[in-house]
Amino acid sequence: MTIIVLFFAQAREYAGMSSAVLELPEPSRVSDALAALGHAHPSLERLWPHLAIALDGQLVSPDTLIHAGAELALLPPVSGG
Amino acid sequence: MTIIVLFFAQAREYAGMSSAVLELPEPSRVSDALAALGHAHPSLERLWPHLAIALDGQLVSPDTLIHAGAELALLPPVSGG
Amino acid sequence: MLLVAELVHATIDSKRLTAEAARPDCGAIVLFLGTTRDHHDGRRVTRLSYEAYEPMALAALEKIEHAAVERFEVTSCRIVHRLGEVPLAEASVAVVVVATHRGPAFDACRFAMDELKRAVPIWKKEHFAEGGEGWVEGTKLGS
Amino acid sequence: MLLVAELVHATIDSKRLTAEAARPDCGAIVLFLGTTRDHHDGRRVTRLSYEAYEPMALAALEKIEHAAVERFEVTSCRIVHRLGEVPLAEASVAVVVVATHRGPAFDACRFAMDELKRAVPIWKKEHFAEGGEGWVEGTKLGS
Repeated sequence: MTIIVLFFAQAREYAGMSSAVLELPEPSRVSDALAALGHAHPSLERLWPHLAIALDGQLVSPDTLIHAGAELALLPPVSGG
Repeated sequence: MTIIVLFFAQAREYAGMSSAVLELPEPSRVSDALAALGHAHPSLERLWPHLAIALDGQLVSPDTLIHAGAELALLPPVSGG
Repeated sequence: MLLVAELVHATIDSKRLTAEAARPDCGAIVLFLGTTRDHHDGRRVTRLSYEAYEPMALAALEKIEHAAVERFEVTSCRIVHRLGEVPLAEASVAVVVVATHRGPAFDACRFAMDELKRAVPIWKKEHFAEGGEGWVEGTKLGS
Repeated sequence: MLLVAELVHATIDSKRLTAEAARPDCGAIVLFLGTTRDHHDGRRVTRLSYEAYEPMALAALEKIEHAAVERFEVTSCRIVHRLGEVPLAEASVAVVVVATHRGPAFDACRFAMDELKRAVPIWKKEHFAEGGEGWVEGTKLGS
């Protein structure tokens, strides 16, 4: 299956892109997607401890199952205002 | 001596005027001025317990001495904002 | 020019106040607008009007502005009060506080409004829909 | 139409916000403007820019608006955040709260800003006078 990945702020800069399509085996969890992303973009790995992950706009934990066509967003610490 | 008296809000309505010149013997205190005003405008007397009095823009007590040409203001409870 | 109390007889221009207040070294602006209400103690109000002992009111407003800057970590506090008739839902008073951080800005703005209600010779009169009018019950100055 | 979060890419029109917020049955409007600062941790800042995960940020802002109205005695809470480059001393965020009385209006406005800093996917980048740039150290979402 494929999902869409959105990279924001530092994650966007480290990955060198703001979005990408990611191919994943079925079933996959959020942690599997992160492992694949870290493999493709090793510079992202130092962000892992600080990132929140959203799946279709909702914060999720690493063991959440991903469905085909999902939108996965990498969200560094926020600083609005 | 003469002083100027300013009436505000309810004091203005009860007195039927916004300002007046008041003739007072020398020396006079604020309490003397109020007594003279109460005599001229008996309807003002029900305001006495609620009034603050300013002399030349400063809050004063009834025993304060008045100088010639002073500006005495009758200030009902305030409600700005 | 940071502390400039004003009494005005027309619409309070809050956009001008916040624009004049903004500073590149400060991150927070808090604007309070007190707006005229169409009811009070269950009676419908159709008009409001304000009067002031202007020289003393200006001095009292300036004193509040200075006190706000002295008591709180804020850069400026400015108060504008409207006098005469104020149409319903329009601002009768504006307080603008500028600060590096927002916490003190909120505190100082609230302080300024509390003081304004207590210590400034301004009076509000309400005109009622059912007829009649009345001065709003207030606070004795100096108490 | 009382709760309308917005993300904008141009000047925040605070006059429109307060004008739209004013209601004849409410006496208090509190407007908070967060303005961009020319320094941070001792470094001079020349430019600031913001980015957001827009759909999720809008949902988070709306959630804050609703929470403010539920927790405090206020009539409405509206949040507008600017994105992209924001010149120094201009507003990056505006929160407008309307209430019958001013106490809850101040409380709700402060609550909304605290929540906004904590729970909305928006990021601020500073560009420094000495060269270089950096994302402002923030808060992990969901923490």
